[in-house]
Amino acid sequence: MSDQLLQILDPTGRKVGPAPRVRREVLRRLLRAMLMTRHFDDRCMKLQRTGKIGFSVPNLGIEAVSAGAAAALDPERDWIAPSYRDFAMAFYHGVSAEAMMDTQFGNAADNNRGRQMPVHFTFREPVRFLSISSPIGTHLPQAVGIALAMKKRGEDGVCLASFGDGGTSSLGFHSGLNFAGVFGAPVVFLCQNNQWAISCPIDKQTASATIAAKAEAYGMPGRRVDGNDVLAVHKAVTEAVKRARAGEGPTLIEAVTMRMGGHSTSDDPSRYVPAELLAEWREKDPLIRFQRFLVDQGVMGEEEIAALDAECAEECAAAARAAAGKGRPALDTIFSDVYAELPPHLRAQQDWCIRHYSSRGEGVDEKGEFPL
Amino acid sequence: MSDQLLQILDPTGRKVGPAPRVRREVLRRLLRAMLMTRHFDDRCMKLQRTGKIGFSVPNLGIEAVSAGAAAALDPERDWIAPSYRDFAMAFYHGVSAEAMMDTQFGNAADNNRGRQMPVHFTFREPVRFLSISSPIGTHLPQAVGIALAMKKRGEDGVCLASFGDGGTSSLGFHSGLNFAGVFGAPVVFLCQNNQWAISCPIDKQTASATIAAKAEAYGMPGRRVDGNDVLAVHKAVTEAVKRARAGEGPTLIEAVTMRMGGHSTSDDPSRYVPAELLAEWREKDPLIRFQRFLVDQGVMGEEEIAALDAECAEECAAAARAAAGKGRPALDTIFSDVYAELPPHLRAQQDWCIRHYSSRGEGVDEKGEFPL
Amino acid sequence: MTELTLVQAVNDGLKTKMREDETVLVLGEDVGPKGGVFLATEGLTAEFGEERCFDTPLSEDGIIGVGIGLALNGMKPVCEIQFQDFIFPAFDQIVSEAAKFRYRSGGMYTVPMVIRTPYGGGIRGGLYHSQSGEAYFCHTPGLKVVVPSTPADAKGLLISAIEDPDPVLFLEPKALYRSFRQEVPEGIWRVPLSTVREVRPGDDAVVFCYGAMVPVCERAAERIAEARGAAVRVVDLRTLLPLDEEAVIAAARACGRVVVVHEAPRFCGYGAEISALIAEHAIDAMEAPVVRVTGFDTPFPNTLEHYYLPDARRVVDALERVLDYE
Amino acid sequence: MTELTLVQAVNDGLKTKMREDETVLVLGEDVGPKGGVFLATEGLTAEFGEERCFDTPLSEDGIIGVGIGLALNGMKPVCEIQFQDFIFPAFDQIVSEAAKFRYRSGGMYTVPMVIRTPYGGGIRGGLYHSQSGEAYFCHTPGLKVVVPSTPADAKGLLISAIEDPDPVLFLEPKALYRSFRQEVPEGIWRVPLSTVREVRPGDDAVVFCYGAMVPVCERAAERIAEARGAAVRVVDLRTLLPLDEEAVIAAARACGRVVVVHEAPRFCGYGAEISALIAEHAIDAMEAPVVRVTGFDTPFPNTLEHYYLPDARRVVDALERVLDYE
Ligand SMILES: Cc1ncc(C[n+]2csc(CCOP(=O)(O)OP(=O)(O)O)c2C)c(N)n1
Ligand SMILES: Cc1ncc(C[n+]2csc(CCOP(=O)(O)OP(=O)(O)O)c2C)c(N)n1
Ligand SMILES: [Mg+2]
Ligand SMILES: [Mg+2]
Repeated sequence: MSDQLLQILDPTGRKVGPAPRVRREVLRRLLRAMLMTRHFDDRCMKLQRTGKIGFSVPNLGIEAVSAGAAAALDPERDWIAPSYRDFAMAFYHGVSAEAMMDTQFGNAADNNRGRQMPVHFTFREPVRFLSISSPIGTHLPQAVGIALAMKKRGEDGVCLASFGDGGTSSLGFHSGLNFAGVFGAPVVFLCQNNQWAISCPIDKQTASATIAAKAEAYGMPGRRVDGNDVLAVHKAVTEAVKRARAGEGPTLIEAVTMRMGGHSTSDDPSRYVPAELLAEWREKDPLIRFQRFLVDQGVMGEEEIAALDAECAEECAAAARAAAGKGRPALDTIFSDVYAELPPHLRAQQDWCIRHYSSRGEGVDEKGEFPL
Repeated sequence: MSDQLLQILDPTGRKVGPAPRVRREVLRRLLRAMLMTRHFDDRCMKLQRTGKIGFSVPNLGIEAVSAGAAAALDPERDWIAPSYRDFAMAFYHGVSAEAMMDTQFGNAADNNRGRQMPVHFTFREPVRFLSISSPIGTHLPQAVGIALAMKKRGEDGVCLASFGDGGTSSLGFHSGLNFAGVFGAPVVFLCQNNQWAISCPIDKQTASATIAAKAEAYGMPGRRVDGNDVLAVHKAVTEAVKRARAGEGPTLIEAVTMRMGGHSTSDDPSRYVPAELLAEWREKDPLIRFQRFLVDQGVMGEEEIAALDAECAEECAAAARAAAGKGRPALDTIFSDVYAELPPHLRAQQDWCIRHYSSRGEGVDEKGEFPL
Repeated sequence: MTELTLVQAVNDGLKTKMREDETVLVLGEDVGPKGGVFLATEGLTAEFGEERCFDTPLSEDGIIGVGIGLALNGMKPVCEIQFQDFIFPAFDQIVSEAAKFRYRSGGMYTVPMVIRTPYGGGIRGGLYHSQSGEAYFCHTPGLKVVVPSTPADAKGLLISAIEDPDPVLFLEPKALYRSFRQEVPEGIWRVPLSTVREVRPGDDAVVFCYGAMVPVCERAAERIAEARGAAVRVVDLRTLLPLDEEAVIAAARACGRVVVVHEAPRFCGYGAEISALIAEHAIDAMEAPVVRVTGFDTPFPNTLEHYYLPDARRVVDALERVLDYE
Repeated sequence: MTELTLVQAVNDGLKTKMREDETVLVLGEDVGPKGGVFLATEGLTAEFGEERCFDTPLSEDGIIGVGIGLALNGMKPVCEIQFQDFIFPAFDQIVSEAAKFRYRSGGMYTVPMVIRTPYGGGIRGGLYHSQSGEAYFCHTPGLKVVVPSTPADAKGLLISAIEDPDPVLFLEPKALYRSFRQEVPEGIWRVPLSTVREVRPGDDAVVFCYGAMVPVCERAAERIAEARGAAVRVVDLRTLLPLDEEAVIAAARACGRVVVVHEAPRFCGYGAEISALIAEHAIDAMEAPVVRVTGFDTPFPNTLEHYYLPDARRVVDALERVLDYE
């Protein structure tokens, strides 16, 4: 059961499974989220190459996983504990390119106050996106706690936790899935199996036949889905969300896809990814497939798609221009939000810092290069 | 497959599966190890009640798991990473009651120099018993490293790692089994599922149908065996050792048993273990079963068994008498073995300590009670 | 007022707060029907049900990770770690996650949780049931670290910790769990965090201590008073992070002679920070070296525990050293 | 002799030792074909094969746990943790296991292993790619902690660490990985552990530092020399645990004025131990407060990294403060 790959659209965009009923509006938003992600990635790549931002993480090839999953959630009651490769989730729910770009720049308007690296976005609106952490897997037991709180209060919200194939080796995967199973917490665990954890291929990550098979160890159902098929992902996550809302507990979904770019803007995947593998997966592009489907089904015309595409490109370009001009966060943001209230020793350090840099000139930026 | 329970002897000692060929000598040693364990436990219980030792961990009901597993190993080439509920492994391989008792007392002859609590035994002879650690599960990845070293050197040794049902939730379980699967390390993971982790029953520990089922998540075979049937345990572990020696990788074995005593000498299980469950399992005692089998098969007579039993009881009593008289370790054992060489700051502290206590009198023992 | 032991005061603090605020939950290994291995959570499941006091699988990473999630979503979890020695599997969740959530999310997500755990020696627990790991945590901005040394403080600080909007590590000196009783106010009773407690007045020297070392230092100060009439001030730090640095510096300046006492190993222990504060802010007022009395820089032994742990005699020796220094 | 950067010197040290001793193994995330994210292990798999330099799954607990097992059974593993910020999932394996094996087994089982990891700021890594966690480890008896600040030391200390019979945490200041080149002896080259390095002579004041702060303090000392002709000694501690305490105390006594510098937050940071040693053993020789220059007591920010990290100006200010103190 957990070995079968759920697919609705084949790589050419042909329906090979029963298409779920998805509203046109949702189909359009799905496409937009995926296009936005691709353009945003492109833009960030350029910004990194020209030294405007330090780092980004490409989503090329895996956009359908995040978009399809995000569409299964209700922003009013659900939570998302995303991974850093989940721009499409934010875009699907209406986060603007500019807000996201502010985080990429860590500028004065960045809602995490320039404290985190690029791609570690945080939002509370339009849906609760848990603040992304670099240490892999830590958010999985947290997602269980978030879900459990809702269960204890008798609410029907769900928490979606997204992570990579590498994340399945982390401590948080084990404790998160184990606790979720025991507590019957309303969580959906979504593993984006893009076959690589930086340079580590999936067969060196685990000897398990599939990632979905790991669900059994925690007494929950495991599903495998074609991660390049946005409708299949959407269907699988929707079903898992339904189970969770109904009090039937957690599900593990493995979305099988392929990271078509580097791990990050600093990574050179040609050192370790076989060219044939890339060639093979290039044929399976999630966007081409979905666009064909939309056109075939008469949901959108080709020109409409081209217009949307251009609109996304322009939104990203404009966002980059805007974000570049916003300046750095104020010096006191180093000290605020450590605690709810500034304790005396931090107040003293803050006062010293502000005095020091105003009398002795700005901090000296001896910025090194981010290797990964 | 992993759901079936391997059983050779039923609770009455009747053969219900094909009995493996086990040498008489081994059968005798198995019985001795189990009897020794029971008497050693008894003795320790009394010692703890009378304040002679601080703590012990009963093995009542689970002796067959450790004994049966130990017998599958070759002391010349194999390693054991035991749990604290594995006295029978040491006794099987010929560790004397006195050596074990020295650790229980933490006396001057204790080979870990009175540094560890009772039940945290360490031996290098007659077989390498890795020093037991209190933090649960930490020895599992270590066992993988031990095994991997042998594999890399082309040796055919195996490492047996033993742990409880509670241990399956630990970090070390996940990283240990995952790395073992990926590296194909010659490890045998033996889970003594005695259904309790202190007061936590197995169904609050994991939602998995069985513990053996967790093997699949790591791409290795999982076996379930009647843990009160010493021959079944012996057979399962022997097969797993054979696989590992042949380069076929790790196995997870779940030995299903029941902790018939408290978690430790300080625990009161009547607070949480249902009486019916105990009654049910009392019928399945591993020693009664095995003794009947030995008598039925003409391996040992009842009198011979009674004599062996008395011999074990006496060895344990004598060991307690001897260990009680050996005094405490020397003061400098506080400072040795922190590093291979004593660094200057520790030498200074050692000198100070010896000077202080010789001028100011002995250390004041304000010993509290160990709660668990 | 009732006379309670420290562990009973913890239990009372939990019950009192759970009665008042239904978002307070207790989770950990064996905290449910068994009531915890030290019985700190005895009776909670019976009174508040399994929904509010529940056992977890054997994973500290899970206990703290799930606790963080509960806190992120409106609950006030009180997580128990059975022994402080077993907290390290959760180290990442505590220092990388709980302590940094508010900061890294620009204040959007916060973690008002308490992590309770028994710590320190005194029960012949050897390497792994005796450690004092406070220094491992006190280097972590975003975390608070609290150590009561009396029943009244245990209850009052615990209630303040539960009400605090930030994550608090609450270290309970297990050697004091049942060593004496004290009157403890009934109902809600708060002791503010980040305040020290003057255990004994005095101006000839000051001893800074916390946890199970407080009664040890008290005894030492009494003996010094008897032996030579010197008045030694004893200060229980109570909250190690954020520390009331001003109070420490003021006491050090007032007395001019300082001894710092803890059970943990000396090197990079918490006492180093106290010495460093004094070396930076009160050195001109010092009339003697700042002396530390601590556990040795070794793992915690078992049989020789009572040679490892600082006792009143060792504190007396150190006090004599600073008092006699010219 | 060849001119190497610090990261090349690490690479050279690994290769040199692996050629000489076939029990030396390298494991970690991406250390194989990719050569590590900083290229410290570049070419190892090509030269020594996958058996001796191999990638692991994404689990630091597994990397260190398996490394311990390899070390217990005759190998000399060099484990890489990709960033020091990600070491915490392995905290339990390091502090509870690697550091305590020899002790708890009465010397029967030992763990001769090295854990290499890049640490510190300088690459705009934000909260989780910039931390200096040395203090978390230096409170752990049984462990050694080494921090090189030059290419020659990096190679020489690394080889000594691999040959050491005890577990060594080897912290590599990533800001210095490629910042300058230096002649590094070819072949086996050892720098003994637990020795300090006098970077610059001087008697007017002394600065204790390590890692990426060493060149910062050198610059500060130069500026002070230029500005006012004061001779400031700069001491690179190099091995933080076990520290050469005698050398520290002697230098402090010789100079009478002390500044301690590190990137990590101040509170309970490593600098506190240096101050405490001085407050206990050299207070009579002090002519000024012992001043610490450190990162702030906050998580590590991203955009404002260069306001967070101590720079030469901050060290100059502190030096002026102690030099001018009367
Ligand atoms: C605990 C931890 N260890 C190491 C890293 C360094 N690291 C960052 S991303 C990554 C690979 C993650 O792979 P995967 O989970 O498959 O996600 P993907 O990048 O493929 O989306 C690694 C090892 C980390 N962030 N956290
Ligand atoms: C990491 C860790 N957490 C908690 C404990 C406290 N503890 C000691 S034994 C135990 C239960 C272990 O249960 P199990 O693994 O089933 O072994 P059993 O005692 O049943 O043999 C617990 C929770 C510990 N030793 N280590
Ligand atoms: Mg991946
Ligand atoms: Mg058990």
